[in-house]
Amino acid sequence: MQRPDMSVAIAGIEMRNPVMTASGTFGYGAEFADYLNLESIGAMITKGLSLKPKAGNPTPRIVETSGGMLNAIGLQNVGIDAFIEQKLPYLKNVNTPVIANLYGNTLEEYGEVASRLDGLAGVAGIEVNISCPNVKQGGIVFGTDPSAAQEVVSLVKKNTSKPLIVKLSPNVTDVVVMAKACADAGADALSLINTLTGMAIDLERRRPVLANVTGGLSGPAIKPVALRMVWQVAKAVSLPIIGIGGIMTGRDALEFMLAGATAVQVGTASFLDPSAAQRIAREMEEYLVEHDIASVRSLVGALEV
Amino acid sequence: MQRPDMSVAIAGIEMRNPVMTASGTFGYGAEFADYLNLESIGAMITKGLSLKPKAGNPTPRIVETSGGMLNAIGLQNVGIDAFIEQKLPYLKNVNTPVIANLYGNTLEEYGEVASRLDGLAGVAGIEVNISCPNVKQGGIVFGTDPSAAQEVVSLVKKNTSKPLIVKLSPNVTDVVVMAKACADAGADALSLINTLTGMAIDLERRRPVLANVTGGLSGPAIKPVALRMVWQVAKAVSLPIIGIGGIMTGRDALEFMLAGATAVQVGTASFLDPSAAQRIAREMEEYLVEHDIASVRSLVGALEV
Amino acid sequence: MQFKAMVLSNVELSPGYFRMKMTAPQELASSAPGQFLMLKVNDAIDPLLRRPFGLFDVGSFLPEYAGCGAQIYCEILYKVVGKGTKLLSALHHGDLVDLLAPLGKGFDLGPAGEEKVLVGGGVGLAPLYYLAKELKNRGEKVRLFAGGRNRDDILCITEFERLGVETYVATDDGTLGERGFVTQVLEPHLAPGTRIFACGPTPMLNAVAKMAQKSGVPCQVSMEAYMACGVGACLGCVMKGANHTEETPDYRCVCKDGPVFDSFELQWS
Amino acid sequence: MQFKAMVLSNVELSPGYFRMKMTAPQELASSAPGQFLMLKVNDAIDPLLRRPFGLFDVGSFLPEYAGCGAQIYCEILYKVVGKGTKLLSALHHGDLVDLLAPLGKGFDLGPAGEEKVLVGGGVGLAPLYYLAKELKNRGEKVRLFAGGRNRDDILCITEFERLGVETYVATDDGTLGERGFVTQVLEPHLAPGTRIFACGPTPMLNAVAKMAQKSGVPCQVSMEAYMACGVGACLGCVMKGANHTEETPDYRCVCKDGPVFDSFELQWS
Ligand SMILES: Cc1cc2nc3c(=O)[nH]c(=O)nc-3n(C[C@H](O)[C@H](O)[C@H](O)COP(=O)(O)OP(=O)(O)OC[C@H]3O[C@@H](n4cnc5c(N)ncnc54)[C@H](O)[C@@H]3O)c2cc1C
Ligand SMILES: Cc1cc2nc3c(=O)[nH]c(=O)nc-3n(C[C@H](O)[C@H](O)[C@H](O)COP(=O)(O)OP(=O)(O)OC[C@H]3O[C@@H](n4cnc5c(N)ncnc54)[C@H](O)[C@@H]3O)c2cc1C
Ligand SMILES: Cc1cc2nc3c(=O)[nH]c(=O)nc-3n(C[C@H](O)[C@H](O)[C@H](O)COP(=O)(O)O)c2cc1C
Ligand SMILES: Cc1cc2nc3c(=O)[nH]c(=O)nc-3n(C[C@H](O)[C@H](O)[C@H](O)COP(=O)(O)O)c2cc1C
Ligand code: FES
Ligand code: FES
Repeated sequence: MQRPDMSVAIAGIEMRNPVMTASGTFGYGAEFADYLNLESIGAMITKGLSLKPKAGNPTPRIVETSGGMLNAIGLQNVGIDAFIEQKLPYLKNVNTPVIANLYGNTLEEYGEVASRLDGLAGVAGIEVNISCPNVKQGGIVFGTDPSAAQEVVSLVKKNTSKPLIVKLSPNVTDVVVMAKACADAGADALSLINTLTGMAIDLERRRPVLANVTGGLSGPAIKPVALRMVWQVAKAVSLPIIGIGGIMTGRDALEFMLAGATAVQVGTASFLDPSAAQRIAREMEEYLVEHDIASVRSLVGALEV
Repeated sequence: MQRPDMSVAIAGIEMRNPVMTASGTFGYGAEFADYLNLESIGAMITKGLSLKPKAGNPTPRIVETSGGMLNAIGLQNVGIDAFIEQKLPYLKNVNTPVIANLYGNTLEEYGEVASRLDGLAGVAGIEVNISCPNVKQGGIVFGTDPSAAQEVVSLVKKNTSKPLIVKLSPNVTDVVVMAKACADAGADALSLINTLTGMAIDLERRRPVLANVTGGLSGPAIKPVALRMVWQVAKAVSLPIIGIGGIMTGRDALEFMLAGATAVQVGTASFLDPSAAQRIAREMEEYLVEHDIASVRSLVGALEV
Repeated sequence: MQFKAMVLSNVELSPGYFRMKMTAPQELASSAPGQFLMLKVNDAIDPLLRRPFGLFDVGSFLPEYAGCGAQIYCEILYKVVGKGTKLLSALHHGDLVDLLAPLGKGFDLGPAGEEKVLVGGGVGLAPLYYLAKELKNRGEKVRLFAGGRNRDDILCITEFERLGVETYVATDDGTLGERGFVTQVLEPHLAPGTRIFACGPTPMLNAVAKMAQKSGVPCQVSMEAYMACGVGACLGCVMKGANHTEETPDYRCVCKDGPVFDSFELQWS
Repeated sequence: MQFKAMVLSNVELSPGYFRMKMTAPQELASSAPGQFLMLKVNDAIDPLLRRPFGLFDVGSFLPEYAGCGAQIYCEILYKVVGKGTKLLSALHHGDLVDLLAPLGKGFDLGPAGEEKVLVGGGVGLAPLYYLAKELKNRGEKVRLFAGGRNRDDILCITEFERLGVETYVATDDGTLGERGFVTQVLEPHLAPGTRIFACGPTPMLNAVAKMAQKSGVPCQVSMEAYMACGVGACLGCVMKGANHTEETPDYRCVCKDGPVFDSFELQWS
């Protein structure tokens, strides 16, 4: 048998396989170069980038929970300019699409960061993280209010000619409403889910474990919620979808594809196993071989309900 | 040292300790009588009761996930009349408060079930499960819409003189909005959280594992989300709160109390260990002894943020 | 009841099939064949839920400690199919597991003098050994019909024969016994005065139940379902009763109303 | 690099403290004292994250197999504090663990001829043994100051002495060495021409860093932080740099920029 066709495309971004690395869990790529072949994965997504460098939250920033972990990194990043100067040159030499994840503290910042990335060689697309509080509007989170999300996405769309992926928050009553709002505003693809908001408590100290009090829950614990949301959105919206949440194995990734995802992102798994993204792509291919499936694309949305 | 005072009261329901058994995970009490002393726990909550007997969903109804489980029992129950005839007499002989969990498929049913329970000896209070789709209003879930929730709670309040606990769904953008709506409508206490909606997929069969496609996620996986919501609601609302979600140990329970819960409910843990509720109460007491804490009530909301 | 059991032995009988012997409290001596146990393979949350297994055998043994009286043991026979059974297969003598047992409703052995016909598919043999032992203790005539895909699926036949059970084997590929389904081998043996006890994959039970009905032979089946609590509380393990319809639903708990049912109690497809 | 290591031994040295030896690939021979490893204690998701441990020793040994050449081993010294270390303490010879090593930045050994002063609190001794070995290999003069709550916390002193290290011990309760803080014992020994290498609880490092600054002695500290990735990617393990302010933040990754820092690089409270 021929090797199965693992390639997929998301809004024009061609990938050798559906496995991308999730924002904030793969640094700026170079950190993992010793552990896997960066040219074996589908695409890399950068740490969330903002207009100015961001310090992030005080520590502790992470804590393990049952089957998951909480993080409150606070979107620490080098800022868009340092990214372009210091991180991008390395990534340009890697033959794998790089997608810049970006966010803003205000609506305007979103537009600004997007326009700085526009036309930049070496950036195949952008992923907009709308799970951030809007500093100007008293902290209401862009990603939980359909009209705020729509505003952000429309503005970014105006400022970029690159494929535009919008990353959805799971902390909403109806993810489909959010997905539709982003689709209407011009998103080319949707990625979901970001982390669920959670909290851990240190009983002895009677204090929250995280300095930030709450944090984002990721890892295998959230996979059922992520699968459900991917399935809901895939039914309702015709954009390509990137599934994220607790993917640890090739089988997990393929489940997300059945639910309607064209590609997946691997986050927390890279902490447990720095070669996870490569391993997962290999496991997916092995599954296809064993089941005599010619193209991974034939699985997208193939769930029978 | 004297034994610590473990007693708490929720809206006038006096309990020997803060550990209650969660609805749907403890049957009608008798199922667990071989495994623990029913008179060692704070209170028992019944399986969700409806006006008519309810068959529930086809099978499979449950599946294990990482650190949790999904269930789609579909609220199978004997119905309020059979409960009163067949199950309540046994429970009346147990010296532990029994709280009837109830739900309706329509607004009117909620009112009807509540009024049948009103004045009934042996029922110390009622817990209203608002995480149910409103059959008449095209399936919109009462518990995700503040005005629908308010309607339900007001109606139930009119139909009962018993302490009224409202159980909140975590599948909302802002649980505090829901909590306030229920408080305004006359709830005497709030319990949270019910299950997070999730999904599991059988890769080989390319089908959802659960016949119902989606189900409710419970167990240790959801504890961080539950703790966060309890903390948020406790800050915003002055009603007593019952913390629920992934409680496996006395330490877990005490963390919920620090976050602001006056009592807790143990759900999935009873499947792993049918004596969990009794064990958890004992572990809490042991912690108090070790730390020389005279009353468990002194921990409620004692988190320093 | 809930108790900690110490693993006495855990042996691979044929590829992927294990037999595990554990200590048990005195109370287990009064369990019935067909009842099952729920086992927590470790203290961790992964796997989270207990796993159900039929009682393969219950008996007493003399530990090799001076002055120690007879003790009760229980055994399970299991197939490694996933995470839980894989972890189980790695346990050794001396390891502790947490058990709930005995659970559910066992077989009704029926009146004396009948011919007792046991039908097992693959690991479905598990509860039939304890049953055969009890029946032979009562001096009954017992035949066993064992089926599987190939000879590796046919377990403990010698043990059954040692009890004095007459055994018949069929495999899909003919590597042991007759080639074909065990139901084909079984059919000619059904006659008034026989009573069937069956355990195995649902399609097999389905065929056996229909055959029994046709022949007018009483038939009990031991069913499987995905379980959480094992005590009738979660309502996760239900099956459709014979008269179940969408309008007048009739669900039975496998853990509490079963796992053994009269075949006519259930709805077959 | 990432590799599977086989446990060679795992011994309890004093109540709750274990020393575990594992096989390692050749590449580990060029690790530096102060570097650490990240260990996955099992294949399960509970515990989910790897656990970081300092390299206690790296060396080569001759396995007892005919014709087998010298192999590299690495060792860790750890204290059982929670779920991960409890599981770790149950591992035996022959068990496999998944490791990332060597990680982070080790100690700068400094110029020859200085007096090297090692300060360890409790399990903070762990990276100092490998360091002492390297320093003694270079023929340096090495003193060790070890502190703990009581004598059970003072580990491997004989091993240090066997290397030719001069050792000084202090315990809070006086059950071994002088009664009091190790910093009190240390202070009179600080003079120009000495160089400090310290590892232990943060309050101890804080005191040592201040003392070093006062005496004008160069001082390196090995820090701990809650870690997820260990490779500088998650930004979970950061500490405040010396000039960190809310407005001009300066965070350092313990896993990548450390775990060893010059004491003046960091902000002390
Ligand atoms: C009453 C009863 C008696 C049983 N007796 C035996 C026996 O004697 N010997 C034996 O080998 N097996 C027996 N089983 C089946 C056994 O429980 C499952 O094979 C086992 O739980 C699988 O666990 P796992 O973690 O290895 O598999 P998983 O990785 O969880 O899943 C593998 C497969 O096993 C099924 N399964 C998983 N958990 C359960 C569960 N709790 N209940 C039912 N099916 C499940 C899944 O649907 C899946 O297809 C019995 C089941 C029941 C209900
Ligand atoms: C660079 C570095 C080197 C270390 N070297 C050693 C060593 O040589 N010997 C040794 O005994 N210990 C060492 N530690 C500490 C060791 O990593 C923790 O004790 C261990 O991770 C606790 O795991 P646990 O599951 O037993 O505890 P848990 O149950 O997870 O928690 C118990 C306590 O340990 C802390 N802890 C848990 N996980 C981590 C983590 N990933 N990083 C830091 N702290 C954590 C928690 O804050 C908690 O207070 C080192 C830590 C770091 C960062
Ligand atoms: C430490 C950490 C940092 C993260 N930082 C970002 C970020 O900067 N931007 C973003 O969009 N998502 C961020 N995420 C979310 C992940 O990209 C991903 O959506 C989430 O972790 C769920 O996937 P997982 O379960 O595979 O980890 C972060 C997650 C973690 C664990
Ligand atoms: C099998 C099962 C059935 C449940 N049935 C009900 C129910 O009938 N009514 C209700 O309000 N909650 C029901 N719940 C939710 C639990 O009461 C509880 O809110 C939830 O499981 C979270 O707690 P846990 O993590 O401790 O299980 C059910 C949960 C499970 C697992
Ligand atoms: S397994 Fe819970 S009711 Fe049967
Ligand atoms: S542990 Fe991830 S950056 Fe240090």
